Amino acid sequence: MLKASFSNLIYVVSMILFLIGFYAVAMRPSLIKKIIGINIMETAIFLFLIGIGNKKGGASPLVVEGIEKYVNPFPQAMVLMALVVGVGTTALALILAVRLFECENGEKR
Amino acid sequence: MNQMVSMIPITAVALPFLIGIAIFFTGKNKKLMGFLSSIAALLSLALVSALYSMLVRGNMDVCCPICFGAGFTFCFRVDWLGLFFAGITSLLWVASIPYSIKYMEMKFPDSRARFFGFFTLSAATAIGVTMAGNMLTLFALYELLTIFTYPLVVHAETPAALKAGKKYLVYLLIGEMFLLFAVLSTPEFAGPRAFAKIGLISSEIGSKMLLVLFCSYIVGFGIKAAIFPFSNWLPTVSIAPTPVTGLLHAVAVVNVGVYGIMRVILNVFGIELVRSMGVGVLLVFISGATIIYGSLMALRQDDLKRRLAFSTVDYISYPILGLALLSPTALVGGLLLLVTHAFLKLSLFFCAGAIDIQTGKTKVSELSGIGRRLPFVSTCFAIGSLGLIGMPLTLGFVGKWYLWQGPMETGQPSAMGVLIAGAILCAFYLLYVVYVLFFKQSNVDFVCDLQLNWTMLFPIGAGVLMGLVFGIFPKGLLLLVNNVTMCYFGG
Amino acid sequence: MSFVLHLPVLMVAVPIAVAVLISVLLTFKRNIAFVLSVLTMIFCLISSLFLMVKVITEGSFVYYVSDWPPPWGIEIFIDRLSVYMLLLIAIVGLISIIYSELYIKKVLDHQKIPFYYMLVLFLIGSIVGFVISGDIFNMFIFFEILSLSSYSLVAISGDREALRAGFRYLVMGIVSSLFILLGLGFIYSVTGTLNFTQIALRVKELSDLTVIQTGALLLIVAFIIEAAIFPLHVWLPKAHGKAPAPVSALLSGLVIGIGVFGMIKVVYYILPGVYPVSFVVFFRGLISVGIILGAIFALFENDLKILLAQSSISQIGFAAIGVFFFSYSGLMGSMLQLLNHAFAKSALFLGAGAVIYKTGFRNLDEMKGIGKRMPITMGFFAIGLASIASIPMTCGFVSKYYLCLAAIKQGLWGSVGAILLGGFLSLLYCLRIISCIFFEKPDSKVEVKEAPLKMLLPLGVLAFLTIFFGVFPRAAFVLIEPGVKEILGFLR
Amino acid sequence: MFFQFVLLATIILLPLFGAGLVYWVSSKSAMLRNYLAASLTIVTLILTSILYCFSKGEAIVVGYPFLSFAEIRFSINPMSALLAFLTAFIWTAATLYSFTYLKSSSNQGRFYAFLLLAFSANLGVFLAGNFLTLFIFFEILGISAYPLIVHNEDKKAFKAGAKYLVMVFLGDIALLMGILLYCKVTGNIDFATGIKGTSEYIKFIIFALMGIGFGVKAGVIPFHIWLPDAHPVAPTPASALLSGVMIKVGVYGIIRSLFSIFGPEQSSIVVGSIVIWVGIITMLVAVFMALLQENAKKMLAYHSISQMGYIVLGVGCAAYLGVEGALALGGSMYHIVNHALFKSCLFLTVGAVYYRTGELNMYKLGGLVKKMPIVAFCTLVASLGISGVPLFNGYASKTLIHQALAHLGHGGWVGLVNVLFIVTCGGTIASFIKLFTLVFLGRAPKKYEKVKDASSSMLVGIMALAIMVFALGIFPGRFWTFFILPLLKHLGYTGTALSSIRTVNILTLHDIQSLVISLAVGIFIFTVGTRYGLFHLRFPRWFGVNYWFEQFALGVYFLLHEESHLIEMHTSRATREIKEMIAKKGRSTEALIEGESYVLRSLIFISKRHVKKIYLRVETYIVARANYIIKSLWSGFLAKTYRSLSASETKKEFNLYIEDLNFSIFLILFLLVLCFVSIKLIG
Repeated sequence: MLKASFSNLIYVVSMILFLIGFYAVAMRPSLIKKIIGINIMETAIFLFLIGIGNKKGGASPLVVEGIEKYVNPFPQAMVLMALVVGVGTTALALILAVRLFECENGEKR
Repeated sequence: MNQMVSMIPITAVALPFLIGIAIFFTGKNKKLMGFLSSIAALLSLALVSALYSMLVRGNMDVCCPICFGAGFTFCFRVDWLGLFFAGITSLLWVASIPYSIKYMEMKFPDSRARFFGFFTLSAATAIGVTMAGNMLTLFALYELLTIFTYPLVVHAETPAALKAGKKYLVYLLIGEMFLLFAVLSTPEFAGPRAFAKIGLISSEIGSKMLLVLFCSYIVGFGIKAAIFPFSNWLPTVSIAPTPVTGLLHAVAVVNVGVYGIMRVILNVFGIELVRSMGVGVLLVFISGATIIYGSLMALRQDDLKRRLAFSTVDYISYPILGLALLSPTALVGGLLLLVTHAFLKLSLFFCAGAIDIQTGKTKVSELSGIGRRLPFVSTCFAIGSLGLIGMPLTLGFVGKWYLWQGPMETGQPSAMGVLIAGAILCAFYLLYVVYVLFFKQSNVDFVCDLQLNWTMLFPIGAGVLMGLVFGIFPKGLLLLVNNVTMCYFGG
Repeated sequence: MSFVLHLPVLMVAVPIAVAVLISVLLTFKRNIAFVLSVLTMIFCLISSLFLMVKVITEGSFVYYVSDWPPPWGIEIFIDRLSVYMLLLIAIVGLISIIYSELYIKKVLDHQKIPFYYMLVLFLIGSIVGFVISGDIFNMFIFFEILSLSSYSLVAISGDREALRAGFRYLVMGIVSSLFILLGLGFIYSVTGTLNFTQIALRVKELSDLTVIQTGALLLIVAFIIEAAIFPLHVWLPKAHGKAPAPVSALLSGLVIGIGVFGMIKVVYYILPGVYPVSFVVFFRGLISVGIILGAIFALFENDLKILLAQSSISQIGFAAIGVFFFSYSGLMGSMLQLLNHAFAKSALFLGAGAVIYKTGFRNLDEMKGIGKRMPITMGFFAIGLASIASIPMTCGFVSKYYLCLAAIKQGLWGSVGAILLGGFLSLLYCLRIISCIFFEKPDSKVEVKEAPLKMLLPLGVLAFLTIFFGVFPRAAFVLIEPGVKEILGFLR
Repeated sequence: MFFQFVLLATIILLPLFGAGLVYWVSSKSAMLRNYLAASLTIVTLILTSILYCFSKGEAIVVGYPFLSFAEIRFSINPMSALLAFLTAFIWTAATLYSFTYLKSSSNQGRFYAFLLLAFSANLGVFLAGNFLTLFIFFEILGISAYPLIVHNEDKKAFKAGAKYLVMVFLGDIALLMGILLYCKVTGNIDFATGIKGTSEYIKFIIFALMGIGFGVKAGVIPFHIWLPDAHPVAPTPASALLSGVMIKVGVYGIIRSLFSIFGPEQSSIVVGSIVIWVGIITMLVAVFMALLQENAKKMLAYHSISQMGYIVLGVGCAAYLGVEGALALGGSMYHIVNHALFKSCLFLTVGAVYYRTGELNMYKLGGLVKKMPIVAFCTLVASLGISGVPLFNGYASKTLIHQALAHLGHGGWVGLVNVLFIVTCGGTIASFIKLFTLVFLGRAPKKYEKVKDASSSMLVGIMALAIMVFALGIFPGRFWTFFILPLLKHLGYTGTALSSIRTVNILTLHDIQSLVISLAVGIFIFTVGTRYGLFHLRFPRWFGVNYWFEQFALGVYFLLHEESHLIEMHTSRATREIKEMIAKKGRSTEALIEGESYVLRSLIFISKRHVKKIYLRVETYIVARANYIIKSLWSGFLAKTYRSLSASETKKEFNLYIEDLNFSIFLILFLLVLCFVSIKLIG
């Protein structure tokens, strides 16, 4: 069991991270904490995706003579895309949070 | 049976329907509005009579299927049963138009375009229901009828009317929920010309399921026919303008409910299956309870229109009882009583409306002495009442004569008891009004400033006259009713 | 006719490009935004009509962007159902944009107007992309764009309520898109591909389905959030209620429908036949509860737009429950309900918007008797209500007919009860609105006039379509009937 | 054939359309109306006498098809024609009488219209050729007599009228059922001479139903309760007709049904004895009640019942004796005619007295013989007729019935019947001695000094009837041979039975003996009664059928109309609860929705810190919602129940919304149950 967990450590960690993030999103009333939670969830998923593409002893997916074993480049590409999107969403979320804060507390720059 | 494809049935529904829509746009032009309303009614009457002649000539179904896709077919078909109901509705629709125009002019001068639009739509839909060729079409038009009558119920726009409208909808829509369930559970009835077959439902689906379906159908249609536990909506909506209460809630709408029950028992299940399931007795009990309940409640009402509405609850169960006895004689009686009720109750409601317009009195206890002031209206009311009670030489007696033979043929003493009790109570609650109208001394002297003209008196008189003429010379009507029964009982 | 093959991509690219163009132009050419958007939407409508012809005559096709086959390139998968969705999107999008010109001018600040059109075009482009994409990752990307523009549109007015609603929507939306990403990872980890057809092929060879099932569950839950189905619907009422009316129309008519379409994609295209019975029963149960609860909430609501939003929860449940019947009638009902909801609910939101535009009334209590003063607007509104209430001769009736038929055929009595009861309750709340609008005496004596033609026309078109598809449902069957049969074939 | 048809149609339709005409003319001119009514009646009288000429020999039947298996049919036969002629005769007398009597009354147009309508219906009943036609006219008659009874429009009249209508309706229903059963058993609705091939039991049921139907009209005990109320309150000509003709319709019906069902050949001893006992009880009780009356018209009304008892007794004897019963039936028919004559005459004379004096209480009148000699004389004649004194018509028929009684046998219950018969005769004699002495003999009170004899138009009717009473008394044999014997033949008695009664001696020693006994009994009752004041005896109210009828009616009335305080109280409580709930509703639903989302969120992460909070929330949520539903359900139920119990709805304001919600919840539950049941059954 323990061994299995260790061999799949990356998945276990990503799941734990995901749950932590989810907890923050669902249960914390603070908006900023929610946004942080979202980011933690995102990160957890990225980790998970990278983990999927990983091969033991694989090299980075650059075509170099003599190396037969690469890690799967596809998930990494996906993560890249998702990162971009994630940054966008986080930005929007922060903007909304700021605007909400302003609304609730008047013009208090 | 031969089949004949014709566009007349759908025209008979669609044309008045379109005219009804057109009425909404007449706005302030009252003459055009009246003209269109009458045209719609006359057109439908003409088309229905055309259908009648077609049926008489060839003894054929007149059919008109429109396929909308797999398992979703609208189809119109006319047979004797449908034509019977369509005939009643279209005839009385024509008769009620002049009355309605005058009544609305006097009583509710505002938003008449809406009223007549929905009035025409409702009547057209009510005729459409009776010409539906399968359960799906029937259901669709049935629900539309409910919806189209709602604006008529709340026409007065008072809080009480709105409340009544709410009650009306809740009751009827619940019924339609059951009905939809039942219709969908018997998809074989969504096919074209489904009603050409008798007893199409397969008894293989299990006797218990059959029972469930039967109950759903009965509840679905029965709520509209105001059967006992669900009958309270009908008196509540008597708050609507009199033409609505008269034509729709005493004739068209409740008749449609009865028609549905007849279709279910005669076509969907078939007499044989119903007999073997033994649910006829169930229906006898339900309709019996309705009769007793309706008449007891009618006895207690002081408001004339409410009294008449409860009387409708009572009376409209006779056809159902006649059907439930599963004997041809009783069915003939039931159908005859349906005609009686249609003609005479319409007149009675119109009398109530006329009295209301003339004197402003709506309570029975205030009516004393009206008989001398409004002799024509009161006499019509008296004759109408006697006709409903089943006095000889009125149509009511002919119906009673046949219906009462039903329990004797099938040997159901409880049904006989119900008939007797119903007859007595009916006499009580109607004759009391006549007594007050004619004999009771009035202390209050009231003024009749408005003069009723023939447009209002004609429909009243016509209805009563029909009741009398058919009562003395019932042969023609009997022939039609026999045609209806023969389709299902043979011979 | 080979240009038709490129149209789907253009339908994504053009709105997004125009959106970018608007944001570039906005410093010196403000007024052009509306015209550009309308032209874009007309282009979309024409393209989807071309696609429709193509699909009807030749069936579904696959298009590789820049001729790169998967797994490297982007695959676009066009079948009858996606064209059907594209048509809905184009029609409702065009109508909402035409409608929004006047409304937005009144509601929003002057500077914000070009942004509004930009966001709407982004939204439309991303929905189109979502519908046509042939692999999950593209779906995710377009879903993200879609969500981002939706959040912004909800919050665009910038007042407190809208911001709160937007933020709430944002949190739920992000969670849902992250669920998609996670589920996609699960699926990829087993199948090694993200392409629909390839996944479907490889899944059939797998012996252990646990991971796939987890992935499927995650995807479905994500779309449940997006489609606002019962336990995860909490974001919807405020978001749809507080957004500007045309936005609500788009969000309610299209975006949550897209959630259901996503479910169809997952259940039929991507991972057909991997679902244990308990899954299906569980989802059906949830959806049934949602149908009834949504209607009950709507029954007690007073704010008209929030009421309509609550009704969306119930109505979209109808569309979603058909997905889980796995039968011809069920899917037919589902697709028809999507159409019904797109047209009717959009019409309702636009109608509510027209009232707000003219009077500023939001509560039903204030709207008493308004039907007499705005008869045409409210007439169209009433037609929309009739369709939502599934009155015969509107397409709402046809869809519910098929759904109920499917449920009865399979003997799913719970679902039957939910559908019937939901239909009944919908009728009740619709009639409550009708009775309030048309029959109750008004408290105030504010002079109200008919809505302007630019608002009436879109409403009228939607009302007409609602009735048209109710009386001639065959018109829709041309696309969906073979389409549904085709995707049911995937199950085998 | 055609001629007969036209004749019949004229006889029935002339008064029918005449009724409408008279009503219309009435608003124009009273004079014209009177002439019109009189001429219509007289023309009909002439036509009926022509009709009688056709009635010899075979019955002539005309009709037109009405319903399937049933036509409206009229038949001209000796029995119908005789009764029709009698009807027309008495009607003419009463119509002529009423012109003066009703001179100052209101609603005269209505009175004459309905008088003619009832005339038409009455003729229709007698001329009917089958049960359907009979029933039709019977019911029209029943309704059209109502306006005649309530003509005075005072409280008493309405009460009597209501009672009359109720009884008539009950009777009609029984009759209709009987006819339908008859139709079912025989396959047609024609008059017959006995049903063949059915069990006695069914036949008895049919006869019982028809008997009740006709018996109500005939005033047979225990269905007589309407009669003593209705006859006195009606205007005199109407009471004369009611008592003289209209109740004969009932007896006629009993005879018709009895002979159609059993016929002479298939007589039933059981049915016969039941009818006999009904008859004798009716005779006895009614005459006993008559003796106790002060009101002259009421006394006459009770005598009508009593005389119906005679007739029914005769009919019973006929049924009992079967083929041999021709004598008894002949006596009955004879008595029908006789009673019609003398009872109408009596009512008219009493009416004349009332018209002049304004008093109906016999004890307050007196000495009028000098003031109103002709009226007094006619009263004397009619009284002698009803008392059964030789030379007056009543004697012959009573003797015939009494002779028929002797055929039943001797001893046992027959002996008792015999004794009761004689006692009843004695009672009748006593009460008419009382009537005559109290009203016409003795000293006239002061205020009646100026009383004159009745006017000529009144006297015409009275005298015509009195002459007939006398004439029939002098020539009973002629009447018997010409009128009664063909009638018996028509009813199914064959040659031998008829030939034995071709001539009947009605002055045997036995007859004179019983006459003397009954005279003695009569005088004894009168003297004892006056001496000891027994005529003022009053029984407690619960002693009569009437009392129980009224109690029952009262109970029904309270059931339907009265609101008890209890209901009021409960209703108000339910209303209050609902109102409170509605007041809370707005906030609570908001809270419910919020709470819901919270609960759902919390369910995902249950930490210890939250457990309690969540629990509280969940509990509040569930309790709130359940409470809401249950309370609204229950109070809605209560409200609905109580409201439906209480009479007027307008008083109470209920929130319909809640109520309908409850209704829908109820139906939903029903739907669910339905679903589950069907699942169970199918799965």
